[in-house]
Amino acid sequence: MTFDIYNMVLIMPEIIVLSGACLLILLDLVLDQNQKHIIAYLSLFVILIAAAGTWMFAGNNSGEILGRMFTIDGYSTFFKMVFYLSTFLAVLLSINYIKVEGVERGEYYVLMLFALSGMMIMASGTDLLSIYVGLELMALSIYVLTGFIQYNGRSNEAAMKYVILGAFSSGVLLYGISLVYGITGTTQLSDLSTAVKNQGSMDMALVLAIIFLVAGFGFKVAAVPFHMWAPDVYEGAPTSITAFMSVGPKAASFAAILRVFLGALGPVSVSWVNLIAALSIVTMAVGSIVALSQTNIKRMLAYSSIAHAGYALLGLVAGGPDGIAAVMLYMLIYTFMNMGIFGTIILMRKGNFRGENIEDYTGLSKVNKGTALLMLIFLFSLAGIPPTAGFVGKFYIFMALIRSGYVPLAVIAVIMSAISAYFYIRIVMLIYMKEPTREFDLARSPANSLALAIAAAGTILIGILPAWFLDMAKSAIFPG
Amino acid sequence: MIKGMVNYICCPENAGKRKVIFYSILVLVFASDFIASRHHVAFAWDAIPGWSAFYGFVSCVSIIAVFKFLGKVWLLKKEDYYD
Amino acid sequence: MTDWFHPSILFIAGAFLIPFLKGNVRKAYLVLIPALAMIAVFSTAEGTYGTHSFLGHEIIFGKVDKLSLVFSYVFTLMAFIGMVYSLHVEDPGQHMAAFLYVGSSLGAVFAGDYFTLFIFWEIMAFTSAYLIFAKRERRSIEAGFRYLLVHVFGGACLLGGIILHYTDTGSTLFGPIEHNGSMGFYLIMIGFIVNAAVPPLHAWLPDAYPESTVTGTVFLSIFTTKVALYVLARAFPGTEILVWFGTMMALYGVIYATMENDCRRLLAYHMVSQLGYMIAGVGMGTEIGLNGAIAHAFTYIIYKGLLFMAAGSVIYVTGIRKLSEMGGLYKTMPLTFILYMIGGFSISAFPFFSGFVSKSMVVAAASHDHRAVVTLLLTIASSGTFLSTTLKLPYHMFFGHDSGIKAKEPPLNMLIGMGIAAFLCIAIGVFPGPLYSVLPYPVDFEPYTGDHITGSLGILMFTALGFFMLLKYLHPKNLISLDTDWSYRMGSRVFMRIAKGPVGVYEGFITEVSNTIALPVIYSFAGIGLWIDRNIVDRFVNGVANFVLTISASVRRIQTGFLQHYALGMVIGIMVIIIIYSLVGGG
Amino acid sequence: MIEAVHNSLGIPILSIVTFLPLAGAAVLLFVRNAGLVRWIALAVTVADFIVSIPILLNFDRTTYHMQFVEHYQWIPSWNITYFMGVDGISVLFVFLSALLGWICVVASWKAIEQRVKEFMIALLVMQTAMIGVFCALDFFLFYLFWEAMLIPMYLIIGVWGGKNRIYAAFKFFLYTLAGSIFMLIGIIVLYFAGGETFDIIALMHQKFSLPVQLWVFLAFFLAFAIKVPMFPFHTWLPDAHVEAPTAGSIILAGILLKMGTYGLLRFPMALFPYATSYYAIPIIVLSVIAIIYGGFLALAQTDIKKLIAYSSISHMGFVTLGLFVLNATGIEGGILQMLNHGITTGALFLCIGVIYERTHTRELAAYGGLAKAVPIYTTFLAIFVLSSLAIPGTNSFIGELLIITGAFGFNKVFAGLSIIGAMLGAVYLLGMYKKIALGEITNPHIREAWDVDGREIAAMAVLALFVFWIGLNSAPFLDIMHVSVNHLIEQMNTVNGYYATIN
Repeated sequence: MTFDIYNMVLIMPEIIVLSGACLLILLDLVLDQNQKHIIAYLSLFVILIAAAGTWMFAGNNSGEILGRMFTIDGYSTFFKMVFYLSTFLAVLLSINYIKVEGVERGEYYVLMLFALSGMMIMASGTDLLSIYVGLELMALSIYVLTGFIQYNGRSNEAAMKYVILGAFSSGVLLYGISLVYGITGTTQLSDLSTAVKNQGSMDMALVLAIIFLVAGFGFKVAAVPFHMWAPDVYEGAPTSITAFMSVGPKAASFAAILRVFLGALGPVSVSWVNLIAALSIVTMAVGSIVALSQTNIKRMLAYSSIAHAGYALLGLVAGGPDGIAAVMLYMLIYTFMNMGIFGTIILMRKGNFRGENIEDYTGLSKVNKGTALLMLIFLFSLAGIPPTAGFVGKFYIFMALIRSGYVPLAVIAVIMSAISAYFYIRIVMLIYMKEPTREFDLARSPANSLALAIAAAGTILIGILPAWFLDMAKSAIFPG
Repeated sequence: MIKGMVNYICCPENAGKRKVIFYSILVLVFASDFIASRHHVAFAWDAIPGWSAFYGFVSCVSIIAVFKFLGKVWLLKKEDYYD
Repeated sequence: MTDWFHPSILFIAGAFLIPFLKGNVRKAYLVLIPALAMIAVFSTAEGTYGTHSFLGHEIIFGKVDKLSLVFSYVFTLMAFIGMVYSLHVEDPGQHMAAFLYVGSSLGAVFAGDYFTLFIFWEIMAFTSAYLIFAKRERRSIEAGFRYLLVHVFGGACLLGGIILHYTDTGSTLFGPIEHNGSMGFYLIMIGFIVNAAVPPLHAWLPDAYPESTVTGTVFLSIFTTKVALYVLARAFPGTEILVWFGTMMALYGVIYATMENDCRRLLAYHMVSQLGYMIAGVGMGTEIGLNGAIAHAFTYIIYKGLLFMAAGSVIYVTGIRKLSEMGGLYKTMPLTFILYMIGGFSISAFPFFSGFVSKSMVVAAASHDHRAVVTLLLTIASSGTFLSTTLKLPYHMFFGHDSGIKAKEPPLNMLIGMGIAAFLCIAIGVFPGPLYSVLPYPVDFEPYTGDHITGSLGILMFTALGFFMLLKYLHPKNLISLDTDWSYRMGSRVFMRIAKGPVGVYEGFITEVSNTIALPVIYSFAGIGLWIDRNIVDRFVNGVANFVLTISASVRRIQTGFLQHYALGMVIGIMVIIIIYSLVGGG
Repeated sequence: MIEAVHNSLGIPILSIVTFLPLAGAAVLLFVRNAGLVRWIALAVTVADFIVSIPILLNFDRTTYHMQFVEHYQWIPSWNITYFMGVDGISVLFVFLSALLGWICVVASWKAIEQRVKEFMIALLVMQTAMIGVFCALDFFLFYLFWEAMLIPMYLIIGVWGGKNRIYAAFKFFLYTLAGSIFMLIGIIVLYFAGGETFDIIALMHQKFSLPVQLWVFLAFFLAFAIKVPMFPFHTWLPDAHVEAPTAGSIILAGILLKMGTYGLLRFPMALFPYATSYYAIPIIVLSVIAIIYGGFLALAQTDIKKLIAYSSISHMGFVTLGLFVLNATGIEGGILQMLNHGITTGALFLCIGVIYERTHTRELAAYGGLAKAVPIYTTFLAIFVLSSLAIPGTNSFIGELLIITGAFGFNKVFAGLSIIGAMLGAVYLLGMYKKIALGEITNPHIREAWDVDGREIAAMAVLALFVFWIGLNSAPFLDIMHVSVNHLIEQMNTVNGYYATIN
């Protein structure tokens, strides 16, 4: 393995994020309590720089570098953009929120940056090990962030569960990786694909390995039956972190999943596609159906995000260029609308009022027309009603599915989306059709408004003019 | 003038005269039917002199009988029947 | 429409000017329009005019031949008289309705195809209904509503028949329908005879006409039924069944008439009876039969109008409609009396009155084809006519026991209207020539032969004899007579009662089903439908929804919140997957 | 791939007429004063109506081709284009929507007191979506408008509706959504079956394999049948109608229901002629059931709005009957009847709304003697009732006549049954009119009710004008659709001929 300075340039964005994070820790020591927000703005700055860097290298494909463990290609670039976006929005949402929660400490943002870098590594990793490293880096920082409100029992409990289950799932994943290595003698993805090609498809050990990989990644994207952590963790974690982890890590995991399964294990897709299909069905079903009976909006959104993971998995089932592009676009869109809805939830959190019960939104539109309208947009987008981005995302997934001939799956999917529409528009109903029962006092802040504005703009824009984003995704798929 | 005429004809005093006139007309009609020329006879009875008089009387009586009967047993009701 | 002018346009377009005219201008206008229309029709030559293509079918507004001309003459004539008679009315609505009614009747008479006919047919139904509503009393509104429903029913039958006829023959031209026993034939006939008031579909007539306004009744008595007769004469000449319908009507009418106490109801039943003659004539279908029917229609319209006008003016002056409460009016209303009697003599076909020259024609037609029974029955009917219209009614109205009502002669315009009509009655009676000349077929019938005169005089005078002999049995009683309208009147009543509530539906349905028709049945059907909606369709859909919700609630309980359960869940998940794979062999 | 389509006016008039209301809604976002909001909304809708008139005037009746076409790239990689255009069938409904648009504003002038701004915005957005549906010639675009309608309508019913409004709103939303998602799948299947295009015109020239035809037809049919609504998918309609505010009811009855039948005509029938004739009989049976069933149910109602709602089910049954007898007379009758029902029933709901503002009740029992209290109003009511029961001289007569004639051409039994439905119509509509207008005034509210004001008269008069115009001289309206309908039919015949050969 030859050390090449050019590669260092290529991975500059990762380096920027990591070093930026480290510098900010040090800076945190010299700042006093009421200046912590400076770190927030600096981390935003770091993100922008990294994004600019990534943008610079967009389009040129590095091939596999750093011992063929790492690559800079359109695919990773696209996903990194999604990560930057989600982290950026999450930071914006956090600035005021953690003040309200009274946990305004520097390392909060630093940990987010670490998580970001972990995701970036996942998206770029071309070796199961590098992917695993990235995944752990991301996961560990999010464990901490989940329990960040140390005086709050729910937060700590959530963190606890997350850590233990996460560790468990990482173990499963690692076990799968080792099985793969045992069978094929490599963990490098392209070698792996050639290896399994020669391997021929149906070798029970390989299947076992695949099952463990599915379980490991399935946990990260909260696919049924590995989803059970999600509701508790989503509910317990600080809302800004819930928002963050519902999009960033999920997108990162999908980035890895697509590379691993469609890239490396593509040749033996027969051995896993049915499994994924089955998983996606139960995921959609459980997500959509259980969400119906939730009273806490964060829990409900947890299930909703489970359901959305189900739709995204369908893209994996569909496979092919369209399948990949569909998942990529879906992740981008999901980032916008989910960030948006969590942004509005964060607005409710003020003083010692949590505003996490769905009932708390009753009659919001009477008092805050603007916020109500935003929620309306995000909710209908989540329900997949045009002309919002959510519809475009689903539409593309269905197209990919039907192109590869999975019409029955598509039918099941639309039925589920119809079911899920119910609990989204139920919130709309509460907001618009009921009389307010209490005073609304929203924790508005410029940062938060900016985040909401970005999210809303994205949701509407992609809904009406998806062409540009679509072409981005299509042009960015890896040769799978 | 019409008024006067009508009153003259109709006033009770002249009831007697009216009767006389009426009956004489009856006789006249009955008689004339004997001399009237039958220029075509469709049915047998057309030839019978005075048939029309007889038939007219009979039908009048029968109509009255029929409606009296029906009215009694069935058709005639108090006028608040419908409401 | 180059060389002719459709009289309907005058009336229909003219109607919309009425509300904007006041006082004498309006009065002048009201008589001017019919006068113009008269000129229009009298100056119309035979032929086919106003042909348009519509929805791919040819529609003809002006099919002008002798048959339609006769009716147009008498219609415009009576429109004029009727307008004169109702000049004093101040309600523009009534005048408008009357104009539209007349206009649509003329339109129907000139219609050359079924669609045009149908359209005018329906307009007639609604405008005439307005004349009944115009009385603005509960009774008249109820009656008018029944009237409307019956005619809408008839119209629906007609439309169905027309469409069937069209699909059978591919033609919408209005002409004789050959009797091929098709559905269309019967539907059209039903549609027609509803308007021709053939029992048992006649009840709307004596039910509704007496409830109209004094002047409204005059118009009503003229058009609807005669248009029906016209279309029958055009479409069903020589249809045997009509002969028997007609004869039955003639008797049915007189019997009810003799029974009646309400003077206008009495006259209304006479319409049924007189229509019987005409329909019988149409049914015979011989040239003389049709001539007779049409001639009778012609004279009839005039003298029946006269009778209604006279009776109407009595009601107008006294406000009383029951014979049992009248009497002795000859002192105060001698003119009205005279005029009425002229009408009465005409209707009972006294020689030298118009009825004589037409009715005897129908009877003669019957005897010509040696229909003994028909002849005899029709003769009875004519005796009954004389009995009730000319003897009973005037006797109790103008003589009888003096009720001491303070009455006076009606307004001048009424008298003039009646005067014209009376004049025509006598004129036609004395000089039948002009009338005969406009009939569709050449007339070789001489009414004034010795035996005709003595025959009819015999019938009439000895009827009179019978009347005076039995006078004491003929005192009008304050009663009403049941008729077939009973069925739907009770029907609607039952419907109202049932509408009270679901319980009412059930036992009301059980108790009254025997003596009610459509409505309650429909209503209960509707209830069933509603039940199906709510309890099957909705319950199914909502049921699915609730099912999903319950699943949701139960699955939710899996989320215990215990870490170890979650871990267990994951392990089990992996296990299950592995097992399944090992079973299906990884495929 | 698109046949010679032309735009006789230089300007993109369809886009203008479609998006003008949306622009108006955007303006309203920044207006505070409720009164001003009303006037702006009225101005915008009237302007939209005026813009829609030249479309009708410059429409070329001699061709079945799409007109006033606008065709731009939109989402190239999916081969989706912004493709707008109207033919003889859709142009009528663009016009109808534009007409009813401002009438809705009038209808809600006083009826909506609170949240006027949001209401008008929802109304305007709604109108954009509705007109868009009729203009869209690209399936993606069509579906976009089609689904986008759900949002404002859901709000209109749910926010400004009656006391049971939330249930009604949900019912409406979920029923309609449930239908259209299957259509979405159908659309995508077509996309691949028809050579990767959403271009409706192009797809109409494709010959689809039988399974595709039969299945996708069902998917589309479900979506449209729920919208129409056909028996037994109709139960959302009475609830929605009764709970919706007047304007909502007018939109529902006037336009939304038409979208169902319009969709049936434009997509399943034009795309899958074989499947159409394959399913014709069952659909006709459903239609006849709907005609009679709706009639019966209407009889049972004591709530005026419910009564009209059920009558709509019956009347829409006529429309579907006319469409699926598959002959020119029936189809033209069906289309005309769609237009008529839009005008007449819209007008009836307007009437109900107007009187409801005065009396605050919709119970038939509470009415009586309106003719004495509010003569002008009663006259209009009479006109629309008569039109609704298809009295000759009114618009519905022509429509129903054509339909029944067409039906007789198809099958006497069904036609005969449908006549029963027509007679039922007479019974319940006249009954309603009698109870409301005639008789004695019983309800004090009615005695002090004021007669219609200028705005309301304007709205009613315009509708009455169309009632008689179409009723007395329907030729122009029929001419507009004539060529297109014939084209549709010969298209179906050719394709069916093709299948006859391959089977």
